[in-house]
Amino acid sequence: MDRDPGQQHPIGLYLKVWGLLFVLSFFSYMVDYHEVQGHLRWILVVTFMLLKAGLIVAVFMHLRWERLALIAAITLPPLAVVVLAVLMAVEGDYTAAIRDAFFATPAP
Amino acid sequence: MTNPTSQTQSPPASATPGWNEVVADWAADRRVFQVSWRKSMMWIFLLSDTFVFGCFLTGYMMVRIATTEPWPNVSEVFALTMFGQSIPLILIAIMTFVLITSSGTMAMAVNYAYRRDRVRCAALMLATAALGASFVGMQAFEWTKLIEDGVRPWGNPMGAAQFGASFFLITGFHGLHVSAGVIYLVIVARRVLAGRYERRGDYEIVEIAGLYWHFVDLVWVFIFAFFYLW
Amino acid sequence: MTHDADTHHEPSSFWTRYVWSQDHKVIAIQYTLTAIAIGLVGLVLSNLMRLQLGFPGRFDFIDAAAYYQYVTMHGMIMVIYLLTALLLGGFGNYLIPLMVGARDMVFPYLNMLSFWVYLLAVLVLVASFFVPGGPTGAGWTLYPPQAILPGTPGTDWGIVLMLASLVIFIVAATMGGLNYVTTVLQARTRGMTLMRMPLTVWGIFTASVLALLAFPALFVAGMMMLLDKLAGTSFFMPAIVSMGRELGHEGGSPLLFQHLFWFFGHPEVYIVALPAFGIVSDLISTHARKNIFGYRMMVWAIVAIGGLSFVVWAHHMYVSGMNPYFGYFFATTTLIIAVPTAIKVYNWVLTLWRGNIHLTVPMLFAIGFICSFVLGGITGLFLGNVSVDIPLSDTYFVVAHFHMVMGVAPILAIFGGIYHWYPKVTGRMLDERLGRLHFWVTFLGTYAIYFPMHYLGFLGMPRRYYSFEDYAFIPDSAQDLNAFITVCALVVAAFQFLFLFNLVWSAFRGKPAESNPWGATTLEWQTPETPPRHGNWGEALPVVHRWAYDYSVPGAKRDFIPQTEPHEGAPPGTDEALAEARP
Amino acid sequence: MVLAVALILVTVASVLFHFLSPWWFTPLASNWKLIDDTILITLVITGGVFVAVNLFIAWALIRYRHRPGRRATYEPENKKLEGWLTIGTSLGIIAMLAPGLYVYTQMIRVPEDAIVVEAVGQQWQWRFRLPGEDGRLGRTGAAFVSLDNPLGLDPDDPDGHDDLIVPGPDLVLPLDRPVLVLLRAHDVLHNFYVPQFRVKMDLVPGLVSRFWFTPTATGRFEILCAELCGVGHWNMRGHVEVVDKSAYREWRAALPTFGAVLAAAADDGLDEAARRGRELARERGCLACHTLDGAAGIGPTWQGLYGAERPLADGRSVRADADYLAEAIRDPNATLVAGFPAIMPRVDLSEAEVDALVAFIRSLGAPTAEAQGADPMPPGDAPAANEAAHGAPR
Repeated sequence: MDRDPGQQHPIGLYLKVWGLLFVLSFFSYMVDYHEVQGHLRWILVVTFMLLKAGLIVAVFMHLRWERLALIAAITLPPLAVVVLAVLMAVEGDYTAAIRDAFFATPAP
Repeated sequence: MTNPTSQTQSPPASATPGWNEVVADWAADRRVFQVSWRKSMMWIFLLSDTFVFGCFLTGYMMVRIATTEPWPNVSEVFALTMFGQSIPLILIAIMTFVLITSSGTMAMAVNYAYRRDRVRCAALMLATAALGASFVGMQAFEWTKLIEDGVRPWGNPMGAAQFGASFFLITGFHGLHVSAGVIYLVIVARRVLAGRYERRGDYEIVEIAGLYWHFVDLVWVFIFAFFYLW
Repeated sequence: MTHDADTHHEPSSFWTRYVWSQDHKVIAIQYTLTAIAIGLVGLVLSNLMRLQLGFPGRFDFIDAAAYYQYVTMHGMIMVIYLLTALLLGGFGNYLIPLMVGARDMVFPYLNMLSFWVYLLAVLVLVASFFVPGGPTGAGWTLYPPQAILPGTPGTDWGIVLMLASLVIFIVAATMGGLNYVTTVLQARTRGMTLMRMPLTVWGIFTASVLALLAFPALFVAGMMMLLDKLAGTSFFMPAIVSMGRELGHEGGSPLLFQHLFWFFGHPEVYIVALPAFGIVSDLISTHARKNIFGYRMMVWAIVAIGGLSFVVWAHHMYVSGMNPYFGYFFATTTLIIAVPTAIKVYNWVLTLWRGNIHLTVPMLFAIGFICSFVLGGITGLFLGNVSVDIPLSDTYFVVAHFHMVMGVAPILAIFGGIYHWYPKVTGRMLDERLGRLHFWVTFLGTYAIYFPMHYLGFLGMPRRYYSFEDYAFIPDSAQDLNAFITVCALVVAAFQFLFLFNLVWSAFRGKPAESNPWGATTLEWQTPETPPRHGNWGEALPVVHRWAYDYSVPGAKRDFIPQTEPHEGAPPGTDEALAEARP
Repeated sequence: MVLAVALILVTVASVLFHFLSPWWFTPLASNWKLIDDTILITLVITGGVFVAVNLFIAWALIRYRHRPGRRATYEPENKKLEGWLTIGTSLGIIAMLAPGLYVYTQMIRVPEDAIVVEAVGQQWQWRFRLPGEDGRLGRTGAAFVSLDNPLGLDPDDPDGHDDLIVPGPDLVLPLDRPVLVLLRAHDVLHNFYVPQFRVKMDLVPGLVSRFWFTPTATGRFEILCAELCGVGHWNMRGHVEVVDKSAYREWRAALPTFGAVLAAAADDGLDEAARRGRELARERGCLACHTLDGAAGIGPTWQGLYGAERPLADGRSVRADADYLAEAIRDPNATLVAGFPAIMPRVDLSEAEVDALVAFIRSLGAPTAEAQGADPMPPGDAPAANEAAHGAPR
């Protein structure tokens, strides 16, 4: 019964990735713990986030061993959400700026 | 579940790695992805679910940016007093570690499934489910604590009303996913133990359950970054 | 799930065969009939609206609140519960497995579930007519804050049921969509490459992908609005003073809802349009006995339109108060999308060119579609171009535009499709004389309704007005035009019952159909039985040797060559030879 | 064949309709001729395509109709033709988009010398405010909205005290002067639309949106709400009057400032109970149906109601004294005044609140000479102004 077409990879690989995920999570927690602020905080948080997400998708979900056709079909469409998110960030800033300019802060 | 054709159809001969391979795959007859129906459907479902969470997070981001009310200091709100010391975000950190641990056990379960190690596979899946359940438990604790602090969907004493609303909506929706995943894993684990997949000689369902579980973890990575660390 | 013939036992009892059926063809019919039933409600509502607009004040029971309820329910029913459900659930279910040579959808049980959940969504929607306060009257776009504030009809129960129904519908659409997409991608028969698929499948497939990716935005918007309504959250609700009372909300953004809604809503337009494009392509090619012109361009156009549809949403929001700089981005993307759309029109027209045109009933509807779609499409160029849109938005120009482009045109395509495939579904032909009568009234009638309506828009008449009394800039003649439009609408609506009669009558008394009455090449016409049995293909799956459009091939005996027919003496090593050599 | 003829007829009829129809743009009254020109460009290009496609189809239907023995040409694709068509279409698109974006650039670039007007929408009426001497508009907030401060100005913002409040839904603008309109809404979305000016924009609660134009013709123009805002949407009326500079200056000079309005409100001669009743009438939505200025609303007006003899629907008549009014508030549809439907909801009010409302209605008992011109209090508060605008001939 050697016909199993599934994904078989050495256990060690999973353990390594697992460990790496712990380390990355720990790092992002440390960003908060040490109250890193400003751009640096964002860069660190997003970097760690993307690294973690990438590891999970690539190794745990085996995407890196899938064929490129599947990888492309899964990773390209979310770009539409990215467009939405970027434009909504701009829209949010615009709204906040207008509110700052025209509206009184509510009476305490 | 393999298609009857899965063995007969090798990747098209002209395939070379890279984009040529993509073109060849999409130009092939019968199927585009060299995976089973179930697995391809799970992937497509997860893609759709990505859009759901993407829109949730985008909506949360937009209202958070747009509101002029101060946003509560998240790392204080979610701090716990342990050993007489207030440690920021500690519960969330523990939850994150629990979920990552569960992802690790799930990955191992898939591995053992393909190795035909029924018992270890089921044990690891049950461990995953247990970790998932404890994650939901901690989330319930966190909800209770926040509700005690006066946070409601319609407002909170610490600032912007959207804080409570987004928190309950997004973590609630994620929590539902985790809960559904726990049930799903328990069912599959039982079937693994009962030998159902052994008889069929096909353990792919474990990997598909794993895909779902890792996705839930993946979503948490984004929630952790955007909700708790912002 | 092995898809061998033996797994498809013909269900024996009436219940398993027609009610709890897992056969994609029965589910398709269930979807179609349910969609037509709810569509009739939408049709009646539109006529009630037109009565008020054509003859204001003559009908006592149509007060302003009722009018806005009709507007809302008409729009939502037609767009979601009729067109989306009929094109994906009805046509998609019936045609995808047959056209790609599969025995069924890949997950028949899920497919059955999809229908029942859809039915539940319809029932919840219908229930809102009977609750205190009636259905919501917020307009089909359900813009908050209005949708959940007093001053709008149905803000107690109606809006909640509407949102609940939408969420349920999205569950159904997701279950269906997963099936359609996976079937097309993974369960085609031997030799059926993507580039040999009929354009109908391409249209429905791309629309299903759009549905899977766009409905989540509506889902999220619906959940957030439900919470705003029921739990007092402030996602879409800023600080508001309504009817003299300050509400407890603060800081939310009504624009966020609009963005989410249209992030769904624009792809939704193509969810309706792309299947119609596909169906029309096949009808024209078959009945002009000529290959579709520029097949590859047609496929790429469908894919390009589908992809671009996700980055054009805010052209619905040029006057919404959003960040004005968005106007540049969205006007540009929107007008770019016109290029692939125009290419599709050219290729339909060029398919007719040098064809051998049989003006059968399906062909009449297909040509009616092109004419309506061209009108609707070019008026879209006005509305997509930001500075041109601003005077025209929220006027009758918009109403005319979108009814032409995503109301009339897809409905004509659907009618054409029904006349075309009815013989395969029932084994009988629809009555041709009734069909022609139906076509002429529907085509000319809808044109008479919507063409003049553009000019009311140029004049500046705002849409969603209960009445236009005493507006000095509107001449009396506009009221006469409105009365004329109403009469046309009543006539067109009445003749749809003729179509229904034809559907029912022909099912029992219609002329028995041959298995391939139109001489079409695609697989669904090559089934061993008509109507096809459960499992579709008898003993062996068909093998595909050629594209779907081998009409009038020089040297061939007949003027069409079915996709299953091998090339004569295909040299070894070619694609065709390989397809046969594979076990 | 019939279809071909029909298509030709439809095309010809459409073109004729275009040239003969009496329904076309209202005469332009602003600087936005550029918009009309862009529409014309679009119309010419798309109209050409429309006619060409339809006639081509008609011709093809005739030329290539089925006849015995006829066989279609087999031509899967024609790259050259498709290429040319794509290029041609792209050029047509550019010809429409480029002028469109050019005009749009003008539309979002507000001239330096534009005067500022604020338009505020609420269900279903318009209000306006102009900056005062300092040229600045004061800040606003929903929390400040009250009967005396319907625009919701922040009383603590010194910028707002000299702001000019326009009584009623009519705005006056000077000829040939660019105007920047700032838009804001209290409750739901509205849209400020004057067909003759071409431009329009939504009013969004929680946001301030804007557009600008220069009026180029004098006259009185209707303001329409172009964004569905509830059952009264179709009847949300207002006017813009464009006048010459001196008339505008005169009108402007007569407007009360916010400070004056506030001062007058503090000194309105109402007793404690009546003032409480007045606020209640606003909060509980009474004024959505009952006007204070004598105009008929959905319900009877409150002006001059107290002590009046009222005919009932059943033919009797009743004197509207304190007892009757209290009863009518507690049990709204027990007795019906002739001519009004039984639609008033039962409002949950305490005894004291009912008394306060009655006291307020009593204070409106006899028509007073207030409110015209001299008194800075806007005549007919809250929905009253609106009711007057559409409910009764002015």
